[in-house]
Amino acid sequence: MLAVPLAVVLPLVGVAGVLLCRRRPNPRDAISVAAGVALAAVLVSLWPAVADGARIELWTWLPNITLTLELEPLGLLFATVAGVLWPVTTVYSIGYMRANKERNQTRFYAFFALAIAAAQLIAMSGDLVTMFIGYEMLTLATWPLVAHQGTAEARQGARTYLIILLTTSIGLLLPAIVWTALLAGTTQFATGGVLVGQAGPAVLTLLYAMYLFGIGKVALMPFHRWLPAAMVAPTPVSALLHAVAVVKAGAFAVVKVTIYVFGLDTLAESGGADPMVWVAAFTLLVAGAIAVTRDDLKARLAYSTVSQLAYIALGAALVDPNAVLEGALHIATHAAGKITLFFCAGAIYTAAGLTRVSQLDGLGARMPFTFGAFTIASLSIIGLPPLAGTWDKILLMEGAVNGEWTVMAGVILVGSLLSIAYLLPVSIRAFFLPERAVVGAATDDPSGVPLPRVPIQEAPASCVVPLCLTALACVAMFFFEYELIEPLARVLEGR
Amino acid sequence: MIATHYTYWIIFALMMIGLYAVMSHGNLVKKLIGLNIFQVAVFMFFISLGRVDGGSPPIITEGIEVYSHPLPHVLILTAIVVGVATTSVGVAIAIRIYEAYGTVEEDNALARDAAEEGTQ
Amino acid sequence: MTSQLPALQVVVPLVCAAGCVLLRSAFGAWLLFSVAATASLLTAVALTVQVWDGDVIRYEMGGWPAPAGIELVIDQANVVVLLLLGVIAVIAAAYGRRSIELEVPLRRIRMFYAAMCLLLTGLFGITVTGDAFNLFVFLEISSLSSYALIALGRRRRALLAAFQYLVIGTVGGTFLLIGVGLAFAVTGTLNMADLADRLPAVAGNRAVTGAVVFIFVGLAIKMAVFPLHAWLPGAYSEAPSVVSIVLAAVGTKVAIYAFARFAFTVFGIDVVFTDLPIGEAILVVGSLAMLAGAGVACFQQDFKRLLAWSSIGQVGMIVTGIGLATASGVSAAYLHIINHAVIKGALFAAAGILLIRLGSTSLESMAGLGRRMPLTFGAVVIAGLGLIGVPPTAGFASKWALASALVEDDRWLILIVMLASSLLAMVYVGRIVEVGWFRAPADLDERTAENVDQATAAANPGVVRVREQTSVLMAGPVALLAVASVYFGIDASLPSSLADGAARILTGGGAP
Amino acid sequence: MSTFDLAEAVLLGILIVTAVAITRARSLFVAAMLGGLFSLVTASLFVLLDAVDVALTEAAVGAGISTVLFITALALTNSREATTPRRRVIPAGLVAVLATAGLVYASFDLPGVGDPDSPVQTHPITDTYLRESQEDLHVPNTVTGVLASYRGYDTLGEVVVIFTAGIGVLLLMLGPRRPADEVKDRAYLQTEYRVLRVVSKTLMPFILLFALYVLLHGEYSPGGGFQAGVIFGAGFILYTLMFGLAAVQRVLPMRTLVVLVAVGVLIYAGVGVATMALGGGFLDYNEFNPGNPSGGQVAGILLIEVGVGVTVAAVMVAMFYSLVRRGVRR
Repeated sequence: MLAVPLAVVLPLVGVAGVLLCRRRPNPRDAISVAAGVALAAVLVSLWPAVADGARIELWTWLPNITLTLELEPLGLLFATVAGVLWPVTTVYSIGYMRANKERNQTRFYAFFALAIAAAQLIAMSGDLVTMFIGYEMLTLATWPLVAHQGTAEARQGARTYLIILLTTSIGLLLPAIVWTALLAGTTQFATGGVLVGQAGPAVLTLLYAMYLFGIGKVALMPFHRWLPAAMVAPTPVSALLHAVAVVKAGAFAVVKVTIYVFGLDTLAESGGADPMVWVAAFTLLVAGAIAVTRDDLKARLAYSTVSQLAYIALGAALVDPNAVLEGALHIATHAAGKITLFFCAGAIYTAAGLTRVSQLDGLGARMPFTFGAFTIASLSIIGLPPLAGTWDKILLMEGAVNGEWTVMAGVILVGSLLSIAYLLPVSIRAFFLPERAVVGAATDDPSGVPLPRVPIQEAPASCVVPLCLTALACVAMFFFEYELIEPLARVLEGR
Repeated sequence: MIATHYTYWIIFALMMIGLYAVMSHGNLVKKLIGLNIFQVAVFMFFISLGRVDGGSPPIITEGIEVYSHPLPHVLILTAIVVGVATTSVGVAIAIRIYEAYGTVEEDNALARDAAEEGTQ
Repeated sequence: MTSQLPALQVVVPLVCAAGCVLLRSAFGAWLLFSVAATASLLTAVALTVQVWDGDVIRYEMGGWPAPAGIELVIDQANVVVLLLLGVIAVIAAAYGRRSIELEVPLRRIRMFYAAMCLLLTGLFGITVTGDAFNLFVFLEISSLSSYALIALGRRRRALLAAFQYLVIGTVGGTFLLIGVGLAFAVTGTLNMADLADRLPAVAGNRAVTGAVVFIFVGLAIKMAVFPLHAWLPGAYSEAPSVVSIVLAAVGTKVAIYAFARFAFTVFGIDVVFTDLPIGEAILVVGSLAMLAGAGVACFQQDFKRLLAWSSIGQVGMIVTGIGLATASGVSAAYLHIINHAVIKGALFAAAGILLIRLGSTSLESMAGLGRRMPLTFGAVVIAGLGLIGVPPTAGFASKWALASALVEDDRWLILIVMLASSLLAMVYVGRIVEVGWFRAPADLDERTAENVDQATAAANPGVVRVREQTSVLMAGPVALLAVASVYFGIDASLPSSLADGAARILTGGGAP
Repeated sequence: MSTFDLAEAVLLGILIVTAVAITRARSLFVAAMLGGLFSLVTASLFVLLDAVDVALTEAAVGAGISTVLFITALALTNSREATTPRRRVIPAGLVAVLATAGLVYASFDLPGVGDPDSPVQTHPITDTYLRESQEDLHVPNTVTGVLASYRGYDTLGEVVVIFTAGIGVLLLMLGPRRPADEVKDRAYLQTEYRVLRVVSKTLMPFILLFALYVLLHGEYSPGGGFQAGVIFGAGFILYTLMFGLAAVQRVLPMRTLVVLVAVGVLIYAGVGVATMALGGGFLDYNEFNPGNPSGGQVAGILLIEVGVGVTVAAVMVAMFYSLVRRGVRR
């Protein structure tokens, strides 16, 4: 069972290695990749053991508060998603960072690895305090990445990012945890929840709201502003952190708390989660609508993320086994899809210096792989077979119907339509519209980014290969999804 | 009541005068003088606690039965020393302030620092 | 020998102070101060071991039994403070070796160390004594020495700060004296235990109320509790680095201990928290302090001044714990006394390094520090996170403790205030980090660097410019404290068990 | 109304008037001198209240040392006070009134002045100090007994306070002096007052002798180490005022003083350490003569009184030196 703490330690080793080789770029980046591959291997090796689980008590932090790590299906799912996508992203960032001649690359990779370590800590956490520690570590470790450029704009964005995330976590999540500790007398996670019979409906409702809003990383409105703000970060950061590690840490925390702190039955009986169903639905639709209106590609993806996260929150709040499974599954599928989209955005920027949807007309022919991948990922997120996004939509529908939330089924459908509306235009423009004349473009391009004189072609291989891989993953998951959630499903059966 | 307590009240009045002098005056030396008045008044209060009607100084002598309580006297001996110690350090600092600022008026000194801030 | 430890805790630094005056060399004085510091740390450790199981040591001065004589009392409630004092003293000794040379004129160094020894004597004396008047005497010793030490700051406003502190501090001390006098008038005793025995008999007496109020106001001034904090920012920010470290880390803490001692074991919970609304009053001022301190800190342009204001906020947090008057509240307060001492110690020590390396502690001068002095700046960041209270730092541990104490007592409003104050802390720490990491260094190429240095040197006479690396004796303490501030966050068992012991003694009505 | 009450009332009246006059006085010299008067009246009030030792000390310190300190300060700074800005008056008055109100409120439950049944008088330690002390110490002046033995630790603290003050003043005054051109004329230090000079010269030995008496006789009559030290110091200060710094420093150079300051403290602390070494508690004089405790007590008290005297005298003179030096033209 040493592998569990190892998952947290490996990225830290990566940090150390990166700092040691700060003078020599090549070994430095090699170390990042190596650490990533090792981590991925460790996590995959854990899957066979996940069924019988494991708890590792680290030490007593304060009287009657023990920090613990646990191996548990949901956590391992999230850990694997983050861990496997880390090396891929690293390869991508090597291409991206070098092609765009970014400064402070050592600081970048060091904090990147630190963020992964934090994500692993969250995933493996066996109690609320450990999870909170990882959660805050993640916020702080990603802050320098968001502010990476150091420009006034970047600093401003980073400030918004930090203030919203810390305000919610310190202001709502921490009190919620303290309160839970006093109600339940423990901070450990337990199947079936620890609050059973410890609190009345009113308290449960309030507490659940405190958790869902307090976990700002899940970006429920009105605490979603940080996500668009964080888009000032270099694209690899947006890709891993804002499609995978950070936002999914939030989603994961929500699902984890729902299952292992409240317990589905407790919530279902008390109806404590009902208000949050509406909040999630609201976020889902509004964010989708906003996304449609955004012309800046990354901003559009950001709002699409907000909307997609709401699916997970919705799944959790419906407290129906199927819906919850959807939440878990969506963590993986959406990660694969969204990271692909960000990779593509970055590749487009690297290759053509373009950032806006309206600039992409006809580029499909010039960058076939990139836009091919983009289209696959888009379809997967929309939820069309044979792509990963399909199942979780179906599960969520079932969950909604079982739980007499038929309305929500409608909401989900509308949400999918919206996703069509904000994702497909990109591919359509790229493939079916005529390419703009170089001359004309420079004038009618509001962002003032002059179109390059040289004919556009694909970004460097180290950018393109990763995005093709993740696009393939979108397809692959369609066939292997059951394996991903089967252990968790058993846990929910045995509750 | 009045016959037995008026001493306290006059002493408290002295304290008030001292405390007022300390806070109302901007002149550092005057502050120290006010501080002295304040403290000395407190000393009187302690001494008055030790007094016994018809008592005599607590130096044991044949034929005297009633003595005032020596403990307050002891405490105040110490307190007086503390007082003068504070005064001396205060005076020393005040002199240094005069050398550094050319004034012993708190407000002027503060104003000069503010001006300095402005120029920087 | 071990039976003599309580007295030695005070006597050793005292004798060393006299020694410093007799010695002829500055180095010798430093050596003597280090001896005093180390000895008192060892004594404190030994005493802690002795009272670990909750027993109480009483030491009769002059062999006269209390209340006729003066007794020293050692129990779990004050060994914590003794330990802190010892540790900080040793750190100050190591740190001072170099920084004093650079900040204090050579001819004053002997006397400087004598004054430092006296400061320790005073602080230890306050902590160990079991006699109300004796506490006043040692309070004045510590105050007098700190007035003089603060006045030695390199800028002229240090003098002004010292004088203001002297006036306010003396008024505070005299208030304490008045309070003791009132208590004496209605009980006829000065011994804390004896007072505790006799006060219930005269409960409800207006003189007792007066005593409580005057003693608490007097101590509150020394603690720099919010409306009475005026002296602190100047004093902390203008004093020489070592003095800032000691005062910020343990200066106010000792007064807080005295406050708790009077509140819980002399007057007792019934008088202070049940009959009188003192508890509520403390909670109100504590909350105000948390907001005001952190709030004002956000607008400071000088690093040390910012830290000073943040201290005002943190003191508010500590007294809030005491104001709850519950075991968990007091324990939380003690936990934060320890953690805040570690954190602020690290920060002020780092500030001292900056002062020497940059010639100033203004925030502008810290631009680009992340590149120029990554280690020092890293320490600042880590300790800063402690101030915000983000896990896994010590600050989080105490924040957690206080939060649960508040929830336990259904003090939701104050909980919100506390969290708000830590968000304000996030703002002022964030400013520092941003300046250090994301502002271009003021001097990217050496030539401009030199000019900048001349400028700063000219602006701050008395600060010797040093180009060489920071001395290990100065960097070491910073690193040590920074690491400790993380360690105590990850494994809080030691501080929390100390704090619980103290809380048990105080709220359990243990004998003073 | 007894003569006691009458006298007390009159003295308190004078005090109030003086205090008000001090706050009103714009000339700081006047304020300082009035301060001296204030202390003198206080001293007489203390005599009236049976606190002879305190009276002696208050006279020496308040009317003597403090006044000298203030006068020197004024000589080195400027002697007129600017008018108090209005904005300070309101808050100051408010705080002062509040504090006094609190005290008056408290005073209603205080035992009356001189009430023989007050808790203070009936507490067992009163008996300890007034009766038992005679068996334990054989020191008729119970004030000295309590001060030097029962609460000897407090008195150690007292010495340390003075020591600290000395250190502080030296630290502050050692530094770089002001540029000569700013220095005012210090004529008052060396002016030729023949009569005064002759008088003070003739007085000097008696002053020192008296100091010695006060020191050694403290166990039987008012006085003790501290008062002796002050008188001793006062003697030298008077001498300095008359004959100038240089003359005195030939007799008693600064360096010697600094050493003496520390020596006094070490004597006191040394006594404590010695009793520890002898196996007793800190400052447990009985250890000096286990056979005859009271004898040990007397010895111990005498020793520490010497320590107190040395430190106090040395600090007083050293302070005065460093202050005066500050001004002397060089």
